[in-house]
Amino acid sequence: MKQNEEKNFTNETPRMHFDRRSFLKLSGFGLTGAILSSCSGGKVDKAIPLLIKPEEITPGVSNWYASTCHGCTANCGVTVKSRDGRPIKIEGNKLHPVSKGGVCAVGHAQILSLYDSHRLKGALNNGDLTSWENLDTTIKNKLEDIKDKKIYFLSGTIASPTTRNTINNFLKQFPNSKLVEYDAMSVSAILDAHKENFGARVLPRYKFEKAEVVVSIDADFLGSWISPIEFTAGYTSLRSLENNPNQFSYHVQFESRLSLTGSNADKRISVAPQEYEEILTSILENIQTNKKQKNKFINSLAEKLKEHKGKSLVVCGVNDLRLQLLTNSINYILGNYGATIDIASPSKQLNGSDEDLEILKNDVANKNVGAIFIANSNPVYDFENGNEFGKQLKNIPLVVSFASYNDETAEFSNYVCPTPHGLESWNDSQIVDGVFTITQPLINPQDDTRTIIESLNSWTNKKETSYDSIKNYWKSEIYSKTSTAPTFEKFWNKTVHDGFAEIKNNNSVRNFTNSNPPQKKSIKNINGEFALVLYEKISIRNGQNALNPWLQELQDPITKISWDNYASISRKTAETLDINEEDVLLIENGNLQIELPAHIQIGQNENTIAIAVGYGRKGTNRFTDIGPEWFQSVKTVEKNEFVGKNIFPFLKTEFVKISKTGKTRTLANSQEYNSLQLPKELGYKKEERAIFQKTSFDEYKKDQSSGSIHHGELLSLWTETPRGSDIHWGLSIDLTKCIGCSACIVSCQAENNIPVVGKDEMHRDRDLHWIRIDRYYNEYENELDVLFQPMLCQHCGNAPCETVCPVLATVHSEEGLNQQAYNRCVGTRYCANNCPYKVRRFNWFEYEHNDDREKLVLNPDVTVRERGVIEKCSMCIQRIQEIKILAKKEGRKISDGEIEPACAQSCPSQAFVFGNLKDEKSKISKLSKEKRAYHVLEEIGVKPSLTYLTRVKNREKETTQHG
Amino acid sequence: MNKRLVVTYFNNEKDLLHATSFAKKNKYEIQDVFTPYAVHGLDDAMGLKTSKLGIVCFVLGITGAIAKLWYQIWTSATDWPINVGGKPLNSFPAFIPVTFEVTVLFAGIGTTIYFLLSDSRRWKKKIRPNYKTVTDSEFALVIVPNNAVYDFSETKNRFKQFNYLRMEEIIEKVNNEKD
Amino acid sequence: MDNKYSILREPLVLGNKSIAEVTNDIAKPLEKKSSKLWWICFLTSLLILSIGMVAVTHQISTGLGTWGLNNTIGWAFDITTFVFWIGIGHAGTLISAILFLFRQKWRTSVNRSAEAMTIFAVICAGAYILIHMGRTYFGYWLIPYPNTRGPLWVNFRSPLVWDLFAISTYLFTSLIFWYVGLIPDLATLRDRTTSKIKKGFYKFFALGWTGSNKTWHRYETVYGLLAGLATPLVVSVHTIVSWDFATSIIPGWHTTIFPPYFVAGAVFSGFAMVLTLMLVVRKVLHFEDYITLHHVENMCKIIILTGGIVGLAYATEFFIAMYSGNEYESFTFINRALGPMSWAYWIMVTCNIVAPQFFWIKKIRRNVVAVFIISIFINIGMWFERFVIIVSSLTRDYLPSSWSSYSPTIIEIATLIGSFGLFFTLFFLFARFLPMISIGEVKAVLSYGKNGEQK
Amino acid sequence: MNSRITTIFLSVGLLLTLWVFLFSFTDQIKLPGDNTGFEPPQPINYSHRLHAGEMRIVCQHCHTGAEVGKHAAIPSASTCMNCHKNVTAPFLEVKQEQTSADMEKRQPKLIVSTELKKLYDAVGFNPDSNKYLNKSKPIAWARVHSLADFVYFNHSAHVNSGVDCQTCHGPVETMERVRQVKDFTMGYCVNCHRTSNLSGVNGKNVHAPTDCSGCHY
Repeated sequence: MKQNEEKNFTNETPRMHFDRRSFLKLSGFGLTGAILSSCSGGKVDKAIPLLIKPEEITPGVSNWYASTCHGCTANCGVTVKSRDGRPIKIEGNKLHPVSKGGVCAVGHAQILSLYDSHRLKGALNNGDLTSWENLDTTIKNKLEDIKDKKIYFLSGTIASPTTRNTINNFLKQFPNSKLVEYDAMSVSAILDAHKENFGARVLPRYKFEKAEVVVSIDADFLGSWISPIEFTAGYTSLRSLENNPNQFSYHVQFESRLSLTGSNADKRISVAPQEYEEILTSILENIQTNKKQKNKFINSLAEKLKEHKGKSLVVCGVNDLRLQLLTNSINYILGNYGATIDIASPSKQLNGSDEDLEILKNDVANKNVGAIFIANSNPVYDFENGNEFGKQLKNIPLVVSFASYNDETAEFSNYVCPTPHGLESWNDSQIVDGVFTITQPLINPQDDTRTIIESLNSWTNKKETSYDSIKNYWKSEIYSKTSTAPTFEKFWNKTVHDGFAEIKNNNSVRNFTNSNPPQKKSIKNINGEFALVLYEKISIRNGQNALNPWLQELQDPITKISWDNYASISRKTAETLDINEEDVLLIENGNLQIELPAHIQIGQNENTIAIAVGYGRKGTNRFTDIGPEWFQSVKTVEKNEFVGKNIFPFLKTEFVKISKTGKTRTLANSQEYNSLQLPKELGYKKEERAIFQKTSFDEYKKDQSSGSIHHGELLSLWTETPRGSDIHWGLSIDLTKCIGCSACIVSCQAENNIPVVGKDEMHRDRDLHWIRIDRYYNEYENELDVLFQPMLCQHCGNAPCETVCPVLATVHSEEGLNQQAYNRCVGTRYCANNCPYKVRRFNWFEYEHNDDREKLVLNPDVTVRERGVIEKCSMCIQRIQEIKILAKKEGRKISDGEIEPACAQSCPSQAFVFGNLKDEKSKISKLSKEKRAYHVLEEIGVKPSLTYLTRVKNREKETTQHG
Repeated sequence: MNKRLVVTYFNNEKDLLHATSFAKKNKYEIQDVFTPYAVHGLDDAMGLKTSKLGIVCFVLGITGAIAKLWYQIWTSATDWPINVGGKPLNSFPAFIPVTFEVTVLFAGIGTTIYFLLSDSRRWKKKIRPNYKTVTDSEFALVIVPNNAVYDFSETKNRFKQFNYLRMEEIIEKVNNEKD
Repeated sequence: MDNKYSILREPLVLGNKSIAEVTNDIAKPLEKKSSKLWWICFLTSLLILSIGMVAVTHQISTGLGTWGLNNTIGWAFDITTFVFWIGIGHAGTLISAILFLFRQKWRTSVNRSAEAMTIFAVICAGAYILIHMGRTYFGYWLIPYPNTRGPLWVNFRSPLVWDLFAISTYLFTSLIFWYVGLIPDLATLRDRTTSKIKKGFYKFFALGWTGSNKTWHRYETVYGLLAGLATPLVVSVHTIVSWDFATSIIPGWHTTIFPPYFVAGAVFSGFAMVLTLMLVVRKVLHFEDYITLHHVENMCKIIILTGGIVGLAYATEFFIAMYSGNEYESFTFINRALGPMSWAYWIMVTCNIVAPQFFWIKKIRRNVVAVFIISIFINIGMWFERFVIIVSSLTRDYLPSSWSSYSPTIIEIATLIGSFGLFFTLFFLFARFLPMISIGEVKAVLSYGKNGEQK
Repeated sequence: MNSRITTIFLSVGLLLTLWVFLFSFTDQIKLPGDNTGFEPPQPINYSHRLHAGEMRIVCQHCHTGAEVGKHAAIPSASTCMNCHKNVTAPFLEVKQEQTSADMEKRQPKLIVSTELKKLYDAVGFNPDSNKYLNKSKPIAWARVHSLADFVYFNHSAHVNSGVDCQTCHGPVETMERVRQVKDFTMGYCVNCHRTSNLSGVNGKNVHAPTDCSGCHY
C-alpha cells in the first residue's frame, strides 16, 4: 500500500526533461539535439492508482493536520501539509496559545529530517540489526538479573506527560531507580534559584508581551533561549507600531558576544561574563536602596525599571545560581512576579537538573550502576567529559539508547531502540502548565522503529500502542481536570483537531523567601586569557539538527557563515595578536585543546571568545558528497571529517588561551561587505545608502514619516498606460518587527524545492535561497547598530530583468507579479546582472539530492529547476493559484489574508504582510500608505511591489543619513 | 552560323584604353574587353551605361525594413500583447536596431545574388580568348569586324599605333556548349 | 585616380613590380608546399584550440558553475571576450569598406586579410555567445521561428536579440563582401594552378570569372554598394553591442556615450590586431614590397586618433559620473579607479592611453618591432577595457550586501585561450589556401606614386 | 555555370520554405512534443465505448478527482468493484448460460470474463464466494495523456468553468481503447484560453489566464 503511494507521488514530482537530460549533455548544442530533446513521444509511463482510496485523500489535493514540532524542547504548535499521503511542509498553528502561529528555522527543517534515510532502520543489538522480539526478551532477562542494582533513566527534558508517566511506572518496578533529566545547554540554575526563593523548582514562564522594559543579561531569548518563538511573538507585540503607535518597549542587552537578541536591543552593552555579577548587584542596590552607582547608565536604567514596576522584566541567561538569585530578587522587588513572570503556571520546556546529573555521573564513574536508559539526549556528545563517559558506560551491564540515529551514544550502548521521527508517531507534551499539545503522525514509520512508550510498555508486558497509552492517560489525568467538553471523545477529537488543549489550573501564587546567595566565586582572570562563551546557533542549536542539510546551509543571521563553527574574536584581539579572518587558532586550557578558524566579529567583547556548540556531530561526514563536483570543486567536508568541531568538552571551562597555528580554513561567508557606509578608503566620509531607513521612537512620535526619504515621482520616458486586472499582489516587510531569525529562509526553501548547494558553492556566493536577510553593521552614537533587511524579488512594475530577457522567459503578469518561466529560460543571466537587488538565482549545476528518500519532500506544485536556468522568488505563485482556483470554484472573491506566502505564513513576529494593493480595505494597502512605508531604491524608478516599513528603535535620536 | 572575332592583346592599360576608344570612334563593334583588374576609364571608352544594381539594392533594402518592422510590431503588440517591464506594447524605438540590421541583410545579400545570377549569363559564353593570360597580366580587346569593309591585315595596321602584343582572328560558334 | 601619376606620394608597391610579377609574388606561397614555419604555427594554434574545446566540453556537460561567476557577477570572461572579438572584427570592415569609399588606395594590400580577420573574429564572438548560455542547446530559441508555443515569439526589446540580428548580419555581409572581393583572384589562381584538386576548388568558387570588363563594370558597382552597406553596418554592430550595457540600469553600464566610445575602441583594437597579424605575415610570406612601412605608418596614425577618442571617452565617463551627482554612478567610478579591481583599470589605462602615444614619434611608427610590441599592448589593454566595464561595475552595484568579488577559474582561462586558438587556426588555413593580398586591386595601384612608365 | 548558382540558391530557398511550412501547419505534420494518436495498450482492456458510450456513465462518476482536484485521477479498483462485485461478465454470456442451464436442468455456472478476472486478481476478490480473500496487487495503467513536467494543469479549474472533457480528450465515449486526439502543445492551450476569454465557454463568460504563471511555476 505505502509502496504504491510512493510510486504514485514519485511519478508526479515535476522535473524538467527528467529522463533526457543525460542525452542533452551528450548532444551538446545544435538544432537536432534540441529538437530531439523536446520529443517525449513513445515513452509509456505507468500510473498506479490506489486500490482502495481512503475517504479524505484525493490525488493532488493536500490536507492539513495539526501537530507539534519536535525540533527543540519548546514544542511549538504546527500544522503539517500532507499531499497524497506524504507530509511536505510544516507551518505555524495560528490558534496555538504559546507559539501563536510562529515556527522557527529549525521547525521548518524538521520536514526534511523526516525523510532522512540515515536514521536507524531497526533495533540494534551491540551494533547489528535485530528483531524487536529478541531485543525485548534479552533486555527483560537482563533487567531480571540487575533488578536491585541502581537503575538510571537519563533523558533530555521530557515534555510529554504520558512518556514521563510511563517511565515512572516502568521505574517503579525497581527499588533504587531514578529518572534524571538534563539539558545540553542547561538552565538548571534558574530552576534551582526559584526553588531557593519560592520553594518550588520551576522554570518561570516569561511574559514578554507584558514587559515594557526588558533587561537581558546574556539571554538570547529571541534566538535560542528556552522558547524563542513564544518570546519573539510577545516581544514584538509591544513593538508593533501599526497596532499601537504610542507604545514601544525598551530593551537593554548586556552580553559578551553579539547575539541575535543583542542585535535587536535598543541599547546593547558588550561586557565580559565576569562583569555580569557587578551589573546585577549594582542594579539591585539601586532599586533596593536608591543608592546611586558609579555607572551612569545603570542608574538611568534602574530609574526606568522603577518607573515600570510590574511592567518590566529582567532575564539572565547564565547558568549560575548566584546570578539567577540576584535576578530573582530584582524581579521580585520590581513586582514582576505574577505580572511579567508567571510561576503559578510555569514553563515545562526545560527541566534539567545539574545536581542530579552530577550524582549520576559519579555513580557511573564509580561503577555502581546496573542499568542506564538514555533517551532524547546524546550524553557522549554533549557532556564535557563525553568520551570518558562513553568508556565508563562499557562497565554498565545494561545500556539502552533510544536514539533514532546511530549517534555517539548509541555507539557505546548495548542495545539501541530507535524512536520514530516526531511526525511518524503519536505523542503529547505539556509546554507550560495548563497547555497540553498533541503530536499527530502524518505518515507510517518508514523504518522499523518504536516510541519510548511502546518500548517501555513491552518491557512491562503491557500490550499498548503509544496512541492507546496517550489516550488513556489523557482520559484519566487530563480530561478529568477539565470541565469544558461534555464527553471525553468530544474533548479528544477537538484536541487532536486543534493540536492542543488549554486547561486552567488553580495553583496558588507562592511567596518569596529571600535567600543569601552563595559565596561569589573568585574569578581569576590572568591577562592573555580569554573568557570562553559557548552558545547555540539558531540553526544547529545543541547539535540535534546537525544532520539536516537545510540548517547546515542556513547562514548564521549575524556572521552570515554557514557549514562551520568558528571562534569569534573581537577586532581588537585580532589586531593585538595579528590574527586574520580564517586563521586557524589553537584554543587550549590545560590539556583541553581544539583548533578552530577565527572569525573577527564586531560587537564581540575584547576579553572573550565565542564558539557555537552543536558542531562536529558524528554522521555529518555524509555531507562529503553534497554539492556539485567539477574540475575545481572543493568538498564540503573532507572524508571522515565532520562539519565543524565539537566544543562541548569545554562546557565547564571558563578561560582559554589562544594562539595561531599558521594554518587557515575557508569559511563560507555569504556576505562580503557589511556596512551601509561606503568604504572609507574610497574617499567617502560618511556617505550612507538610504536603502535601509530607520528612525528613533522619539523622532517617530514627533513625526511618523521621520527617517524615510522619498524621491518623488520620476518622469516616465513613455506614456504609462494602466494595465492588469483588479489585483496587484504586494508584500510589506516591517523592519521594526523583523528580528532576523531566518525562519522565512528555510520555510521558502521547503515550499519552493530549493536545493542545497554545499559549502564550496556557498563560499563562491552561489547560494540559491530565494529570500536572504541582509545584515548591516552600522554606528549609532559610537555604538554598534545591527540592521536586518529581508531581501527578495521586489516584483518591480517596471522590471529591468524583463526588458532584457531575449526569449520572454520573464515577463509581467496581469496581477503585477514578475513571472519566471523556467522551461523557457536559456540562461543568459542578463536579467540577473540587470537586477538592482541581485535577487535572481542561477542554477550553476545540476543539484542532486544527496539522499534518495529526501526527494519525497519535494513540493509537487513547484517545478524542480534544471541546470542552466534562472530562478527567483515567485511570491509563492502556486499558493496564489491554489486559492484563486478555489475561489473561482466557490464563485467568490479572494478574501484579504487568505493567501500567505511561505515566508509570511510562519514569521514569528508577523513582519510580512501579503495582499492585494488595489483593494482599498486590505491590510497591505493600509500599510503601504503608512508614513513609514518606502521602497528600496525607489529613486531608480523600477516601481517595486514590495514595501518596507522604516525601522524604529527606542532611542533618543536616530534617522537615516543620506550623503 | 559562325561569327568572326578579332582579339588584340596589350600588356598595359594605357594602350588598351587608347585602342578601345579608337575602336569605338571607328565604329568597330566592341564585343568586350578583358582585363586582369578593373581599369579606370575603360567603361567610358567602351561607352557602358551605369548599371541599375543600385535600384535593386534600394528596393530590397526597403522591403526588408518594412517587413521586419511590421513583423516586430505584430508579434509584440498584436499577436500576444505581453507586459514586458512595463514598456508600451509597441515599443517602436526598441524595434529600430533590428529593422536596420535586416535592411542591410536584405540589401547586401539580395544585391549580390542578383549580380551573380544576372551576370553569370555573360560568363557562360565561351567567347574568351586565351584566358590563361587575361586573368594574369594581359589585356584583350575583342572586336566584331563590321563585315562591309573588313580586312584582317588592314585592321592590324590601323591598330599598330597602339603597340599591341599580337592580334588574332578567331571564329566563334554561336551558342555552343557550356564549360 | 587623378593623382595617379603624382610623384609626391610614396609608392604603395615597391620594387618596380610588373603585373605578372605581382601575380607571381602573391600566388607563389599558395603553390609551394607548405613551409615548416607554417606547419609549426598551424599546429600550435590547433593545439591551443583543442585545449579550449576540452574546457568548453567540460563546462557544457557539467554546468556554468565551472566558471568563476556568482550570484552578483553573471558575466565576466565570456562577454568580455565576446565584445573584444567583435571589436577586433571592426578594423577589417573599416579598412575594406570605409577606406574604399574614401578611395584610400593604400588599403588594397591589407584589406583582404583584414576582412578575413573580421570574419574569424566574428566567428569567435559568436561561439562565445553560444557557450555563455546556461542551456546552450536551446540557443536557437532566440530566433523567431514559427513554433508550437502558439503566439510566443521573442522579445524584440532585448538588446540580446538585437545582438543576434546585428552579429549574424555582420557575419553574412562581411562574408559576402570578402567573397565577392575574392572572385577575380580565384579566377587568376584557377588559371595558374597546375594541381587538379586546387584547380577544381578554385574553378568552383571562381564561378567562371572571365575578366570581361562588362562584368568588371557591374562588379565595381556591387562592391561599392556592399562597401556602402557595410560602413553603417559596422558602426551599428558595435553600437548595439554597447547597448547591451547602455540600456541596463547598472551604474557603470548605464552610460550614454557608450556607442561612439565602443566604436572608436573597436577600431582602435582592430587596427592593433591588424598590425599584429600583418607584421607577422609580412615577415613570413615576404610581402615587404606590398605591406610597406607606409601602410604600417598609416595604421599607426589611425591608432593615435582612435586611441585619443577612447581616452577622451574615459575622461568623459568620469566627469559625467561626478558631475551628475548620482551617488551610485560616482561611487562606481571611484571604485573602478581605486577599488579592489583598480589593478585592471590601471592596466587598461597604461595600455590604451599611454602606449599609443609613442606613435607620435615617426621613428617608432617606422620601426616594425616597436610597432608590433605596442600593438600587442593595445590588444591586451582593450580586452581589459571590456573586463573593467563589465566586472568592476557588477562587483559593487546598488545594495552593499550583494557586493562580491570575482576570480576566473582555469576552465574560463582555457576557454579564452581556446578562442584565440580558433582564430589563428582559421587564419593560418586562410593564409595557406587563399591569396593574402587582393591581386587584382594591387595591380590596379601598381603605377600609384610612380610616374607612368612601366617595364 | 548559371544553373549551378541557380540550383544552390533555389535549393536553399526550397529548404527554408519547406521548414516554415512544416511548422505552420501543425495539425497536418506532427511536431516534436506532439503525441497525437498515442494509444498505448492497457493492462485491462477496459472499454470506454461500452461504459461511457452505451451505458452512459458520466465521466466524473469514476474520475472523481476531476472537479475537486488537480488530477482527474484514474479510479481506484474499489470504484470498479462497486458494480463488478455483481456484474462478472457481459449480459449476453450470462443469459446464454442461464438458458443452457435451464435446458440442462442445472444451476447456472458463474461466468467471469477474462478481463474482469484481471480486476478480481488485482483486488483479491473471489467471485465464487463473493468475498475479498486473496492478496491484492495494484494495477499499473499506462498513462495516455501526459503534459510536460513543468506545466501545471488543474482539472477542477477547467471542469468547474464548464469545459467538457471531450474538448481536450476527444470523443472518449466512442473509443474502445483511449487515444490522444489533441496535441497538448502550448499553442493548443494558449489559443483555447484566448478564444474562451473572448467568446466564453459554452456561453458562460470565463477568465482564462494567459499569464505564464497560469501554468508554469
